[in-house]
Amino acid sequence: MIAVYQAIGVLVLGAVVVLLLVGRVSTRPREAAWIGLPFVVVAAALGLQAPQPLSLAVVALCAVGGVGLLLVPVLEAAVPEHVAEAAALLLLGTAGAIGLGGATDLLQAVVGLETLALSAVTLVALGAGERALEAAFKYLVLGAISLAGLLFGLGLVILGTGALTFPTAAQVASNPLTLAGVVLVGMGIAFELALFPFHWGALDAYTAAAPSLAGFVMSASKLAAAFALGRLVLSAGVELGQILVWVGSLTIVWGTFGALAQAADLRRMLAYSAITHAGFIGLALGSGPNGPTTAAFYAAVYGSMAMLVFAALAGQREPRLRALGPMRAVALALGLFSLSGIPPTPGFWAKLAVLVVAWQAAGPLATLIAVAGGVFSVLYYLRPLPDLFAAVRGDEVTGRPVLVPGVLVAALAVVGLGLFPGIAWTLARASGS
Amino acid sequence: MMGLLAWAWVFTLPGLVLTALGVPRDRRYAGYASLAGPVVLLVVAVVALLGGGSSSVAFENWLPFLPDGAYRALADELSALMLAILGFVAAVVYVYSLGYMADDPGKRRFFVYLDLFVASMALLVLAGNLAVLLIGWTGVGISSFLLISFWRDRPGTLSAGLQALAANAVGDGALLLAASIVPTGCGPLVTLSTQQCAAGPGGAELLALLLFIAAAAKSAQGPLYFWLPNAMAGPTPISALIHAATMVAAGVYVLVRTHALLELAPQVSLAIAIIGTATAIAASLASVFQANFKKGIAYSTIAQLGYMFAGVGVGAPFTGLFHLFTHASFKALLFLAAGIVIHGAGGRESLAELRGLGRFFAFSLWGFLIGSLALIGTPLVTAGSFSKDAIIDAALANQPVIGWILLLGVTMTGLYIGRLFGIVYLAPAADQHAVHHDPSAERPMNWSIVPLMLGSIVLGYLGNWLRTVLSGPLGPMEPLPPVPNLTGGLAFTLGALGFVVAVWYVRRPEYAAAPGETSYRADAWVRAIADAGYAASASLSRIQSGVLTRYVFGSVVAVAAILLIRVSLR
Amino acid sequence: MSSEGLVLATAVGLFAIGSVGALLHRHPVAMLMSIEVMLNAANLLIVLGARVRGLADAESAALIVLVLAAAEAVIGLGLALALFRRKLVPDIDEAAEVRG
Amino acid sequence: MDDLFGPLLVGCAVALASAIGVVLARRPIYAAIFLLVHSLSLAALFGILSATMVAVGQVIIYSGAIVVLFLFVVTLLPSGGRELGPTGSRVAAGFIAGGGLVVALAAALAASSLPPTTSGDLGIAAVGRSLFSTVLVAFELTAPLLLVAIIGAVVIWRRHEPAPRTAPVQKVAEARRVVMHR
Repeated sequence: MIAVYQAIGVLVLGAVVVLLLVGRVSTRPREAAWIGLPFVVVAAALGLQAPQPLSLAVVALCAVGGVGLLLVPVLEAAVPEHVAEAAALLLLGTAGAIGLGGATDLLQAVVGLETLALSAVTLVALGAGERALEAAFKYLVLGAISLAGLLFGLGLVILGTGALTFPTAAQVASNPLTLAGVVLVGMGIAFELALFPFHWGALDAYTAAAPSLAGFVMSASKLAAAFALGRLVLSAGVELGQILVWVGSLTIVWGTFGALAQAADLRRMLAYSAITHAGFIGLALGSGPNGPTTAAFYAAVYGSMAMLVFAALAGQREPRLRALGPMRAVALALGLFSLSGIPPTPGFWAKLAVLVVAWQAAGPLATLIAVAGGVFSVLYYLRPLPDLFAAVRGDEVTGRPVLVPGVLVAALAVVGLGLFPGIAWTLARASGS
Repeated sequence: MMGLLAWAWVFTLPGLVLTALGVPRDRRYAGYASLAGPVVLLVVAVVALLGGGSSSVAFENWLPFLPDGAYRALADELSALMLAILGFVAAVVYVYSLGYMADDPGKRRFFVYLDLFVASMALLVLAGNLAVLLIGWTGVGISSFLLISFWRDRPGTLSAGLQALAANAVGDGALLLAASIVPTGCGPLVTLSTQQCAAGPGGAELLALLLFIAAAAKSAQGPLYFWLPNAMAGPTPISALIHAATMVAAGVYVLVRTHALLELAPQVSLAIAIIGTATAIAASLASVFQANFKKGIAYSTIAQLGYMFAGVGVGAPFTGLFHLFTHASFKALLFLAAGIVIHGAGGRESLAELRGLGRFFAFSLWGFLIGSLALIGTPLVTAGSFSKDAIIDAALANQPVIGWILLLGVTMTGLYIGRLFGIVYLAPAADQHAVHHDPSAERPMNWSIVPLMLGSIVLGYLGNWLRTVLSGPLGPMEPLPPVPNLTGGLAFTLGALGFVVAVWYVRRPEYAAAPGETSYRADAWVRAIADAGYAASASLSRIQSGVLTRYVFGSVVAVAAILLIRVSLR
Repeated sequence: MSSEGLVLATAVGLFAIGSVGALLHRHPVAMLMSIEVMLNAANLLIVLGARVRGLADAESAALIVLVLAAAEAVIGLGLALALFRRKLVPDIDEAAEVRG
Repeated sequence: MDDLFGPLLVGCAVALASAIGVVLARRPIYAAIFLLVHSLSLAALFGILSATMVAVGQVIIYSGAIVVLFLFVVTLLPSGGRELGPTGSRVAAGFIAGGGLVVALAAALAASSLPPTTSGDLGIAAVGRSLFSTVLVAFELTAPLLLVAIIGAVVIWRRHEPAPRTAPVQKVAEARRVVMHR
């Protein structure tokens, strides 16, 4: 466990260093935000020392944060020189996410969640225009309400069990207080995951955030929440699982229909798709003892593909497909393929893994909903593809060279997870036991 | 050679990469780098087929979360035959496309998509388990979508592509479900029918049903046929390769591959036979009412696939496969011959505009004639007669009602193909100034269809040899009927009758005055569903109103509701 | 009614009152105050738990929750100011540009 | 613990009444004052429940910092923060949501019986020991949280500052970067 705390410490240290160095020397090019990178690498390396349950969480979150850092220099912010703050917030958000995902008791989870949520809100607020502010405000208010619910649940759990730890199935079964508390805590974390009746603010925030930051906001919270909820479900048993199955299925339906309506707006479509993927994670979490493993795997895969898509879109306030060079067009296509679950991309393997556990534990109806949501997602994800490929010309500008490392790392992650999904699965698997 | 063949899906990838990178640089020669792929595929497949045997590749535990998560490729006589068909038609289509797409600015992209398609199709054919099958299965769907929507500026191409995607998605979903519900260790296609696997949830029936749904979506059978006619919005070589010869036949291939499972599920088999027959008749009828040349042929494809399904459904998978084999040749021939006229007429496709223009293209005329004769099953001199008679014979023996319907259906075949042939090739020309000859583009097109002509004539004689070769993967089969025989003769007579009547009817001068037939639209019900779905999604997205108070209300009420449901119903 | 029951009921009541306030108020700052009431309700419950269970850890948790509420308030007020400071009579429902 | 019922009843009544005041106040400034009362009443409740440390924290952090911050912001807003009245649909929504919550929580808690009170050391020393042993991780995690809050407040506020002072230097740097990348 100590390695996880060390990783958090290193990330916080990195944030301070970034603030001190980059903020001080404003004449430096914006790539100075990359000062934070070594800290992320060290944190990830430390994460590998962590016990199996958490190593995947730490490594995946560090990867998401690292790619996020790589994209910071093209920040499309309202105030352009906020690069240092954005970088520091990315690092702190990653630290909070690790705190949430690696929490050993409910109090740690709450504090980690709040750190993550507040940095996400601020990152959203950095986006351009009143839209970003508005979305950030909505995200914050709804987050605060769900935090209140979560804390209320924490109070009930303390009353019911007399401890701050994740309650066990026996404790939940013996006392309605604890059950109500666990349900409230679960819904509070489900807000971070952006599951259906709690997705409202997240959806708008995902839409309005600056493209170079949106990927981090979308995937870090999902990753951390998936791990934390997984731990809660594993500990508290089926009571929460059944809720998650139905909430997850509803989320898939909602996200799919919502995304279908977004023919003209790629960013909004991607936001809705984040909701759909949250639904898959929720469904997986509710699917029996193997569910949390699958959910962790799914979340890690989702992180890689969301980062890839936004690495390709970064640097543009409005996504214009024709302005992407060949490299970013191919990267975007790969990300969209993976999001829509085209084999052999990792998105497909993750979906398949969810279907397997859902069929075993969640029943045919939920599985059918997941299948339908999965296969019909091609209708909205692949819609831009003919235009995208037709827009590729070899002689066009490749876009901004500063983006190359970010796109490359994210693409490597997606390709690697697609070819060798077993590695991430093995890392996630131990978290199930 | 089988060992090499097990990696056949790699063959077109070098071409894909080179073409995508812009090699060769001269635009006139774009696509030349891709040419070698299908030829190598053809040669290797034929040599492997002659050599026989089988070879498999397996990487265990590649996808540890699946019941069978290995990478399994299986090259045996059956896959070799399919790959030979793929290589043959693909090689022809590649050469043909050099002419057909000569002036298109997206030529390079076209060949990249083609390479992607051939690679996915090869992987589909080589798949040894459901996981790998899914990769190829989805891959061909995606390449099909990209190629249908290739001319994205033309109206309707994107929606046609999305329709194909939607239909494919239904099939993908069925296959996905099959891959996730089989009991552990039951992914390999050849083991699906074993005791252990058939004992899984739902048993053999459920698995067979899922495979049938997947196959029906890919092969445009039953209610899922709506996408194929609209898929003609893509370039004609694509219609020949993907939407006539290979991809749409993948459904038949999968059913043949898993025929042992079908034998355990007689009700599903019967459903396959009935749906195949119904589709054959309905699609033949629809073809007679098409105002678009290519759509007329597309309905013919659906009908012929229906014959193949019927063959598989009545318990004679080999006849279905044999018809797939000959059909690939003569249907590709029909499309490519039609493409020559369409190209020469500046991309016009409606029958009214093409009326009588076919006579200015000798290769096209002869090609279409040979293809038509093969389609109605002229005994001895065309390949179609051998395979179609085999299906009808097997159906008459096992399910006589279905057999008679299929036999009478040949009349419809004669009618629709005679109508197309009569209008385009035999009627007096409507506007001969619409024709532009471009020798440099026509040469590759003309000569590339010659092998298909030969194939449409002689391939039928390979039937008994194939039966011996395939006895390994398919098990013992009933002998093919002798040619010529009574049912075959009867079928041909009916078909020829339809052909002659149709040609006579459309050549009358009165017919020329009334060319404005209304096209029968296959996709009306799909459009209705899609409209309803989009309307629902639009109103649903309005609930996301952007008003914070409503969001708060929704969240708080949701918390209360979930608490109430969970805690008080306990 | 026992003392514990009284405090528990009060916490439930405060939580509900806070949520009603979040729905009734149109001024962003007033809305945030209502949410503070909800957070206080949760904190009261945690302190009750500490008392009933004799758990010092829960009391520490209540202290930490104060920090959470402070951080939340700081960011929330900052956003409210940035978003609404030019509006004479702020109304959160007017900010509904991101939707659909 | 039942000897505390009387003081608790008073505290709870004040807390509930002031919370209702926060909800119903027609101007944010009044709401802030009600919140101050509410916060102090909670501090009293905490004190009665023998959570001395939290009570002190409530007074210092909550009443002293947070509520004052609210007051400060209210005065920063134009016209001292007038507020539009709630519409009928808002009132209805409030009743449905609040009523639903009460019903749901009551249904959840009605069946349960509170555990018997266990006596434990809740003194300041015990809390201090707990903060630096069992809940140390959570306690330390509040450091990045506060850092986020600080950065967030600064960034969000500066977002609307007109032209940043460093603009010319920045432009030069930008121009140089563009040239370098060409």
